[in-house]
Amino acid sequence: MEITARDFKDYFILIVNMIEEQKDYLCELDRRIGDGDHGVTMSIGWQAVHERLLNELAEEEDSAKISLIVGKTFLNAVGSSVGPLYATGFMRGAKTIKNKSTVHTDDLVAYWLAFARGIKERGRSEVGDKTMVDTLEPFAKMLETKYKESNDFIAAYSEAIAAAKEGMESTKDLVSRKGRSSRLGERSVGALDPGATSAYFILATFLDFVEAKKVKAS
Amino acid sequence: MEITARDFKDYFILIVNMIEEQKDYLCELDRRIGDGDHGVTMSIGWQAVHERLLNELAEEEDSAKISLIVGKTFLNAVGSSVGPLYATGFMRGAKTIKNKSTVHTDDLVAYWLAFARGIKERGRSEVGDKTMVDTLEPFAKMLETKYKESNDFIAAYSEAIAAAKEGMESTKDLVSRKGRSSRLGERSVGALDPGATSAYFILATFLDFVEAKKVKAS
Amino acid sequence: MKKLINNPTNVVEEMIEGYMKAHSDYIRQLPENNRSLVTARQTRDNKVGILIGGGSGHEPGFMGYVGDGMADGVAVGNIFASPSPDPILEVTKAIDKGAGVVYLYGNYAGDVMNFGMAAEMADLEEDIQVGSALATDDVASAPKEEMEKRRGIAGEFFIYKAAGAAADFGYNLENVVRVAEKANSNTRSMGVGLSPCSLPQTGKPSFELRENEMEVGLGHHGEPGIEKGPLETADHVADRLVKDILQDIQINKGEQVAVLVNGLGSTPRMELYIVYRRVEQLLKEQGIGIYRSYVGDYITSLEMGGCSVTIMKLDAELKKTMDHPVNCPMFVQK
Amino acid sequence: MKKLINNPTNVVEEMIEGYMKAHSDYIRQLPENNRSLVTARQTRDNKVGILIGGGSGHEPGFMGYVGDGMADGVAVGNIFASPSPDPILEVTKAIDKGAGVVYLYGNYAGDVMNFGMAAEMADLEEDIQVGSALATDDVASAPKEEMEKRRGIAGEFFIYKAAGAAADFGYNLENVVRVAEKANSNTRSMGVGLSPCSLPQTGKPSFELRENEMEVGLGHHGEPGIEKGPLETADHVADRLVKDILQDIQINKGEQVAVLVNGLGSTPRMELYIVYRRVEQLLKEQGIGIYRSYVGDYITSLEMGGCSVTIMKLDAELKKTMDHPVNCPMFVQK
Ligand SMILES: Nc1ncnc2c1ncn2[C@@H]1O[C@H](COP(=O)(O)OP(=O)(O)O)[C@@H](O)[C@H]1O
Ligand SMILES: Nc1ncnc2c1ncn2[C@@H]1O[C@H](COP(=O)(O)OP(=O)(O)O)[C@@H](O)[C@H]1O
Ligand SMILES: [Mg+2]
Ligand SMILES: [Mg+2]
Ligand SMILES: [Mg+2]
Ligand SMILES: [Mg+2]
Repeated sequence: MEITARDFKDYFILIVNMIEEQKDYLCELDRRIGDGDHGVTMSIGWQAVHERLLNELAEEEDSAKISLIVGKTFLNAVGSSVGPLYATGFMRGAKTIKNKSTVHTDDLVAYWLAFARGIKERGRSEVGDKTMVDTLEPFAKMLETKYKESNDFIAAYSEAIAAAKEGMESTKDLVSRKGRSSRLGERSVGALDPGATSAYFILATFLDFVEAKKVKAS
Repeated sequence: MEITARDFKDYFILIVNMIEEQKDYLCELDRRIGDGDHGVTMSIGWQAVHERLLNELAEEEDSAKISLIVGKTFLNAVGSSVGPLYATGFMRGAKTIKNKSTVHTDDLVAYWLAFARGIKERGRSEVGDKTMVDTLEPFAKMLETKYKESNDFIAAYSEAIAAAKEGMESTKDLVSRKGRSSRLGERSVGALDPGATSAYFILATFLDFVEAKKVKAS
Repeated sequence: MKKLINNPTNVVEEMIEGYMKAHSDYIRQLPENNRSLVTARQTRDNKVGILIGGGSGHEPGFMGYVGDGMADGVAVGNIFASPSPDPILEVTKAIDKGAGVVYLYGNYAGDVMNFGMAAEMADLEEDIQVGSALATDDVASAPKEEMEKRRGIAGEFFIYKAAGAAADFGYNLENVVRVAEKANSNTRSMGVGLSPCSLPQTGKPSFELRENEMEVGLGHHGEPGIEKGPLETADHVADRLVKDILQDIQINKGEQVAVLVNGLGSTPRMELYIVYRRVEQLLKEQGIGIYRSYVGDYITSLEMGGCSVTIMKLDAELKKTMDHPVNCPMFVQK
Repeated sequence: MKKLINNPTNVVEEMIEGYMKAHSDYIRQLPENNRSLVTARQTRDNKVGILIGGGSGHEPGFMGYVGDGMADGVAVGNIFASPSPDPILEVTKAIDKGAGVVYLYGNYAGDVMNFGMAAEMADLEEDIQVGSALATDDVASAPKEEMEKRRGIAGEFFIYKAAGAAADFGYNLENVVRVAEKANSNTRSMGVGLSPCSLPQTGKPSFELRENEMEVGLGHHGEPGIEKGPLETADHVADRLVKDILQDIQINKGEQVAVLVNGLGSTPRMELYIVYRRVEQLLKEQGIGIYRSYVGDYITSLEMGGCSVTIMKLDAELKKTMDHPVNCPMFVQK
């Protein structure tokens, strides 16, 4: 399987649409343990990305550059907590596919590992802190292990998504130790972390994308 | 019939209680065409009067002085529109019974005429302006005429109260030309004037008082 | 509506108490009447005294404007009710320096009667010369032909500022009154309400509006306005207010104005600046210059939602008064 | 909730536009980034630059505090969201006079990351020395043992004031940071919420409270507080806030403090002064002197109802910074 620059752009547009659909849900989650804006923030960021995709990036063939600009655009549009986090993810991912227009599965795995680890570094968070890292870290670990075992990207990524989902769901029972919700202490228990949820959606959208692409191809 | 200083004080205390009962209703009327405070203002004023009646005025035997202090106290406690209006009424009334402790019916008629006319002067209002003058002016006219005819205070006062009531009710169909509600123009039609209503209550309470006194006496 | 108060009957007294404690370097309470507050600062000999006042619930109006360059004293009424003559008279006596005192207040029946009585008493009993100027800036409150019936709303701020400066310049009573009257006759305001306030004693909303409604032209005490309509955008609201104002007063291309976008209480600054943005565009389109702008809560109605726009046409003298520095507890201008 | 806006997605841009037009003599927008605003006034050569910033919706925080004696520039974020590094970096470049720039902001994950990234970029790419001081004044946001986790609320105002004055005094970067940190470590705040605000884009209330409830210790963005309880009197609320503050910081008899009673948006000044009245009583009882008081809307949360109390313990140096005059569009002190 290979992912072209066009594919990257199509995937990012899927995210744009997905975020519009999940916007209210993400705000609702954030209202419970934060300031209620997570869906709005994601929407502002991805709308800005959308605008770039349709204009300057319309003819861009360099996948790394696309990912880099997506990260930067998102960051500039939103700031917030998730600006630096997701931006770092996409920018670190871009590094692993530097100057490439078409990306093969080895690089794709490297991309997603860099994405997840970049965010973890930026947020200085660990699994169990009730953040998006609870989604990203198990995802990355599973992807790395399973891909090493099978060399089958879609299979490995599917299992990684299952791990991501579990990680996201685990945040419900956690006490927050990072970000705005950390001030709630015990009272943060019982609510899903909004960032863990949006991270899951972003990762899962990629699986949807590659599966749809496979169906089309076959 | 004669009205003693004690009677004056008892009457004023009846007003205090009556206003507490009518407070919400008077506010409600004022919300429709004014700023919603007429009941509150009357209550503040009469509570202040109450305090005076129970203390400094407890032993006071000079009816004129009582009426004067009631007016001044009311004015100082409320300001507002009705402060100068009712205060002028009670102060002008006081003038007609200067240095008297017991007041006979001739003086009592003079008292109420001065009350009504003082307010009219202070407010520079005419019948038809949709103010308390619509209650007071017909009341005063009727009281004067009927008392001249019959020399029977209670009978004359009763008819005057009927005229006051009619006057109060007439405000419903009037366009306001004075006070806060005058800015509403046509939209003030359909609502009773709060001041016309409180004026009616004050006058009617005196009838209740003298009738009860008569019953007790006989 | 929720209020952070103790006993509703004591709100005015407790507010004054807090205010005196917070700003004892600016203001003091007269022993004669606890509703009489006067400046604690040194003012020039022979200065005409500026006395303001009105009901409470409009803070910063009116006590917030006692200080250098504005008022010398304030008489404080109950919520939305004129002060009685006594505190007005006490302030008059305290701030008169022999040059007389000018009363500045809004054109409301209650204020007219109470300030009028106080002025008479000052003249007769105290031999103090009193001048008066009433604010009648609200274009929504009466047609142009009956201008003298109009009520005063946020434009009062400009009148205080102009008259306060004039008194500071050393103008005599007649001239302070002249400047105040000029400020008033050059000033127009109009407001829009989005949500009511409630009196502490009744807790009831001052008017009713549905979730998608606004009230155009309402008064500063929740008095009904000229029309209820669907809630519009900030731009449309500004268009409407500025249109009605400019229809009422002739301001020629090239003339300059002072602008006040005033919040009624609970409307965030963000929204006021969004309204100001449009007001500026509209004036620019007309070739009218903005000499000075004020955006914020200047004269409020408790926690009412909405705003008013005030425009004052300036000549050289009024410009000078607008430039004059002010130092009051709730308003400072360098 | 009703808002006087145009398109919810443009509120921040339109607010900035209005703000720039109203105060062009104070502030200008950088051509490089429309979220980068810097003072339009002459500042002293070699002065350490003061950069503030954070999410929008807290007006007068933060853009209202750019001017003489406070900040030299501000980076403006979306509503309740940290600005991104780019506008911070542009402001940094614009206000650096060779003496470095101090970033002052509240301790929020987003701000920490964005300001942190900007500081790195300023150092690496622009060779500008950057110092930072974070506000952590909210005692309700973490226990004393984890002070460094606390969020910044209204106390930020005191930190801006102290650091702004220090920079004006000619202090070098290290000393400006020292003063800012001292101001922060001497400052404690705690708030109470009576009614929520709503984001323009969602229109949904930031939290739910019943008609007779209040929320103690809530954050400046509607983050849940430490407890919900029945609405209490102003005196009880003040008692609670002052008690928690004085339990957290040792202030001895005879020491002096600055006090800020800050409205969250829709709470009338009347209520703030009623709260102040009690705060003053409580401090007096403890023998603590009030050196300066601020009562009003200093850092808000859109139209949220409620208030916070902030107390800063003063030494001679901090007193000097509190006395320093300020001239900003939304705050002037002579
Ligand atoms: N230090 C951190 N590390 C990882 N994720 C974090 C960190 N801080 C915050 N987050 C994530 O950000 C999410 C909140 O995002 P958002 O609501 O957009 O920002 P804000 O809290 O600034 O309003 C949280 O749910 C959490 O997953
Ligand atoms: N000029 C006037 N002459 C007579 N009555 C007046 C005048 N102005 C106002 N009023 C009376 O005052 C009443 C309103 O009283 P109130 O609500 O207590 O004062 P305010 O209007 O100052 O809030 C009106 O209903 C009217 O009857
Ligand atoms: Mg959030
Ligand atoms: Mg009324
Ligand atoms: Mg009233
Ligand atoms: Mg946020």
